[in-house]
Amino acid sequence: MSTSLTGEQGLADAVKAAFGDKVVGIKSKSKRVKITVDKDILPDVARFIRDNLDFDHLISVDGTDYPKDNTIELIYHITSIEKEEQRKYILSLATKLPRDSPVSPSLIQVWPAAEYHERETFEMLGVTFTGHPKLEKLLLPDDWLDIPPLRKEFRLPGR
Amino acid sequence: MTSVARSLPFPTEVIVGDKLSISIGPQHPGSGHFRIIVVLEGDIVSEAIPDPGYVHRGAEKMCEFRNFVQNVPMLERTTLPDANGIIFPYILAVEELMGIQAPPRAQYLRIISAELNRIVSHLYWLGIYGVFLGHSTMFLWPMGDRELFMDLIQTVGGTRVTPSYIIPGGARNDLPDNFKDKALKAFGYFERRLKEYDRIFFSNPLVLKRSQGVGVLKRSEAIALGITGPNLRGSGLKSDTRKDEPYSMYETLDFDIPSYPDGDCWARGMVRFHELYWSMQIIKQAVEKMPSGPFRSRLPLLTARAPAGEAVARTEAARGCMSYYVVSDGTSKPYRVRVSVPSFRNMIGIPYLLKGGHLADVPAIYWSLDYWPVEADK
Amino acid sequence: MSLVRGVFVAFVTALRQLFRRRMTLRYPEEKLEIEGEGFQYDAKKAIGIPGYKGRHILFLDKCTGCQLCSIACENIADCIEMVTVEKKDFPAWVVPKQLAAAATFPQNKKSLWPQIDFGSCVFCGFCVDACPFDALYMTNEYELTSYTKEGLIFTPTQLAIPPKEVGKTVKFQVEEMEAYHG
Amino acid sequence: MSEPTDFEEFLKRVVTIVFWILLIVPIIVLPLLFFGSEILQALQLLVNANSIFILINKAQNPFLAFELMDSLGQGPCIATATYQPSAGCNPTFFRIVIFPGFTFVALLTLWLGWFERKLAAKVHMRYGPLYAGRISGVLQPIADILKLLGKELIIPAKADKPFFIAVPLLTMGISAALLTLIPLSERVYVVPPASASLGLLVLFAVLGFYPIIILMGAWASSNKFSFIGGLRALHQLVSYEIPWFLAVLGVVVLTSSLDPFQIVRAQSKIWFIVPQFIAAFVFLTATLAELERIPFDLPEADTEIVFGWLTEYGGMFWGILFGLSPFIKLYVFSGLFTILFLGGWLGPAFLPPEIWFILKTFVVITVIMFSRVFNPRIRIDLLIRVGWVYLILLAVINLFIAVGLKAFGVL
Repeated sequence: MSTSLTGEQGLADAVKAAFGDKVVGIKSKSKRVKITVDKDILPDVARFIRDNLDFDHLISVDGTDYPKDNTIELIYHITSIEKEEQRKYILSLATKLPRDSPVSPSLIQVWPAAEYHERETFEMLGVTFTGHPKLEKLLLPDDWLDIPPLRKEFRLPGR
Repeated sequence: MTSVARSLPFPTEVIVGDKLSISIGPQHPGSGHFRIIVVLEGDIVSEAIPDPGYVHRGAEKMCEFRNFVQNVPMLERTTLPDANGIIFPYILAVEELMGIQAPPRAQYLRIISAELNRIVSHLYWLGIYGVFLGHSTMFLWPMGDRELFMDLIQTVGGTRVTPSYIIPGGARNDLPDNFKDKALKAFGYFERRLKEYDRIFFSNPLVLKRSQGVGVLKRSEAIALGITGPNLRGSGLKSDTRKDEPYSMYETLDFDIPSYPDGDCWARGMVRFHELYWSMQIIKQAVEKMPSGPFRSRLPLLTARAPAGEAVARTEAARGCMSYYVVSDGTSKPYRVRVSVPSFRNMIGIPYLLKGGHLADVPAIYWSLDYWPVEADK
Repeated sequence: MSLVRGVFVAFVTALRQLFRRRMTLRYPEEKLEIEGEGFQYDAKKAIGIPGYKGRHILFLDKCTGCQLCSIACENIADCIEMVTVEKKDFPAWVVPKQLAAAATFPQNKKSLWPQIDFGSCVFCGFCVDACPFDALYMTNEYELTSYTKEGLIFTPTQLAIPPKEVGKTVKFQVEEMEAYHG
Repeated sequence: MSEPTDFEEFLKRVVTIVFWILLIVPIIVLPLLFFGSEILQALQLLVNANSIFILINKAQNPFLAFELMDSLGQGPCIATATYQPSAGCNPTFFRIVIFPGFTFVALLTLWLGWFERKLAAKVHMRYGPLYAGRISGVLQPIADILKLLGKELIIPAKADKPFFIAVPLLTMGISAALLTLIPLSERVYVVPPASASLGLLVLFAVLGFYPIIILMGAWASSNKFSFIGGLRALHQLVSYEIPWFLAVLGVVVLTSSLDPFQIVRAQSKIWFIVPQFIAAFVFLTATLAELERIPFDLPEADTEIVFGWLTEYGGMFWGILFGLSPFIKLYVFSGLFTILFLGGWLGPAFLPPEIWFILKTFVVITVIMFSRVFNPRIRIDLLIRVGWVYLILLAVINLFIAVGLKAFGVL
């Protein structure tokens, strides 16, 4: 599929056209597109974004803990390098995971750059990535036995 | 505690078969607060495992307990040589959340401070790169000439390393009157010095022998691994956030993005070497083009609230594309701040590039990526 | 041959440096001259005045004890604490002349003053920005070392003292091919 | 001198005075103690008018002045009593221990270290040693030695202790042994001309021990970085030593002698650096490698392998291994370069030959020292390539030139 995209809306429409109702939500503002999908089709959408829309450069993987909704939102921020006119966009690929057992397929096959980002998300938010070759502690001390520190119930002492 | 024992990546045997594993760091002259476990087969590195986290402070968590403005002095401490560059995208993201825009003069002031920090950071890099290759003069010359730019940063921001100069809504203070004379004098001197740097280091045939063809990062690999900044440009890609997605007032300035196709240590060094020159040109133009007028919006610093929402902003810091993802829930404190630092993104290149190289190339490759452990650990 | 030539060029470049002045600032013997009066903030115009961010100076005739500096510092360094000092406890020579006759400070009824712990201050200057009465400025003084941690806590009296004179100062000179302190 | 203002100033002055005393004692007081009786005798002789002229004649010539000091040994003098008291006039002990032997070179090298630091500092836009001794840190070497002597000698728990301790001593011994083979002039020497016919050969033979000792120390340290450094030292040896010998061989062919005295005498017409400039280049490059100086300081590459084979050595061990011994070697090889290529002690007669020799050696030392300020460290594979391909090639070409010059009788 050759893409002749015009602006943020074009990107959103392309994803919408390919995956239809499985895309939970699309938000777009100037130079930013956020696509929320179900976690089952996350690798498929990622492949589609990389191969058809040329978003090949992973910026970061991060998660936000929402205890109220009992979800953890996992977001991949991707930009494009090969396509010069697309470099100004940052595409956010998000998925909602249940807070009790956050498991998500690893996207390391799609973007190899995700390796350390996913490891960091694993230790900081407790999200398990299936298919990651080495899901171990990265930044935290080896003897860290507390809950993942970026969960909202982890309080800093004295705050 | 079996999990602890398992997670220790260092093998208990010193010599496994023909292999010898040595630990470069965290207490090693050729590493920062960082460890690389290097498995050697003769003089060739057969495996390299990075082990970050020695200076992890949890900046992302700490952000959740401070106001939007109070985060500025804390976040800029992740990268002391590049304090203004590292805080820049955070300011942009917060401004986007708050729906305010800095006055044009403030945007030029930000460019000036960020580019000064880029020069300082690159000079620091150059000094350490020189001494990692055993070139003692290239350690002390950049460290000495860095003083010029530290002096300029102090003139602008009040302190030498962490000025907390740019804040949501503008810049803290205007340029002093003597800044322009001082800067032009320093730039004139430093442009002449750059030629000497070239003669003694970048064109020195022994340095070329050490750095050319060492740690080659191909164009396609650089994209796939998510490498950013001068390292990406050293692999033949002309990609720079200042050009790709012009922020502040970069679109009004005329500058070039240096890029080298080789992808080796030398190319990455040359990119930074040319950026020193271009940063000075940017500051010269910014000082000329800067309009008069306000440089700070009347934002109540301590009680400023941001409406609920989220924003992603990125800029080109000295080490590469620096981006922040800020989520606000409508209070005066951010709900979540994700700091995506270039060093953390470039870290994946360390094990990749070290593999197959010589032991002597470990510091050269490691530092040619300009990996700053404190920045990566956050 | 290019190898020999390149090494020779590097050699000559290093040789030239032998005839230039040194960069080093010989710190305890000579001190760098800092321009300006220190970082200040004009509360009426809401703009900062560029200057060096050194030790703070407290103007006793302006401070109202409103605690805004302390609040500004709260999550940054937590180094400003409000303490009560009666006027009679201040030595006479730090009290401004126009207030010398009065029994109390008229603008500061509760006699609340900031006390700054320079052991944890990060010199960001947000307290100066926060002060609506221009009572807290920063000065050029940076030599604050002490043998004890308590010695780094500056009481309102100490903060009210103007910065002490430094000894011999030198300027940072930049010339065509050399930069030096002198 | 004004009154000290405070205690620190007082301490500073005390320390400075102690430094000056420590400087003056070995130069003036110790000779007085050792040669006290002789000096008294000399003073008595001075009273005798007849012998004054003899003494003045002798004292005009520095070497004869030393001879004088030594030949006076008739009384209960320590210097002569320990060595052939009955013979009385034997300068050998003096030559080995004082001049031109160990003490002279040790003091010289101490201040060579100071000179190198000042030289590098000037290029680096900084000051270098500045405070000890008031005159641009001239007493810094003494301060360093005092500091190193005061340090604990740490021997790693897993080290092979006898070998670990033996290495600094052996290194020192080898450096001192090399020293004996460098004559300062026809009349100032340790090994006399009569027994120096194989001088160069002995020098290289002694030198061959050095990498073995390094490896011994590296292995005894039981440290991985030390071990890698030791292996690098061995690799370095095989890459520089052969071109080095070949470079010397050119001179040997031209003079048909291994005797340093003969080699210098043969340069009375022209210094060998002119016909043998390739050999001089190869020799200088290989010398840099032997001295483990940048760009060839691979065995000690600090950013790669901490401090190489010296990692575990501290205190005065380090002082010997890194401070004293390499600088003595630096003097030895610079002196050798002077003898082989720069005409040794030959020079215009307005200065004594010993001074000429020291001046030339000092120039060579400065050149060697200066290489560290504009060069990076090269890699081991590059070093081996340089040694085995380029330097050997150059040395062989040079050898042909030497043979040609000899065959056609040019020199």
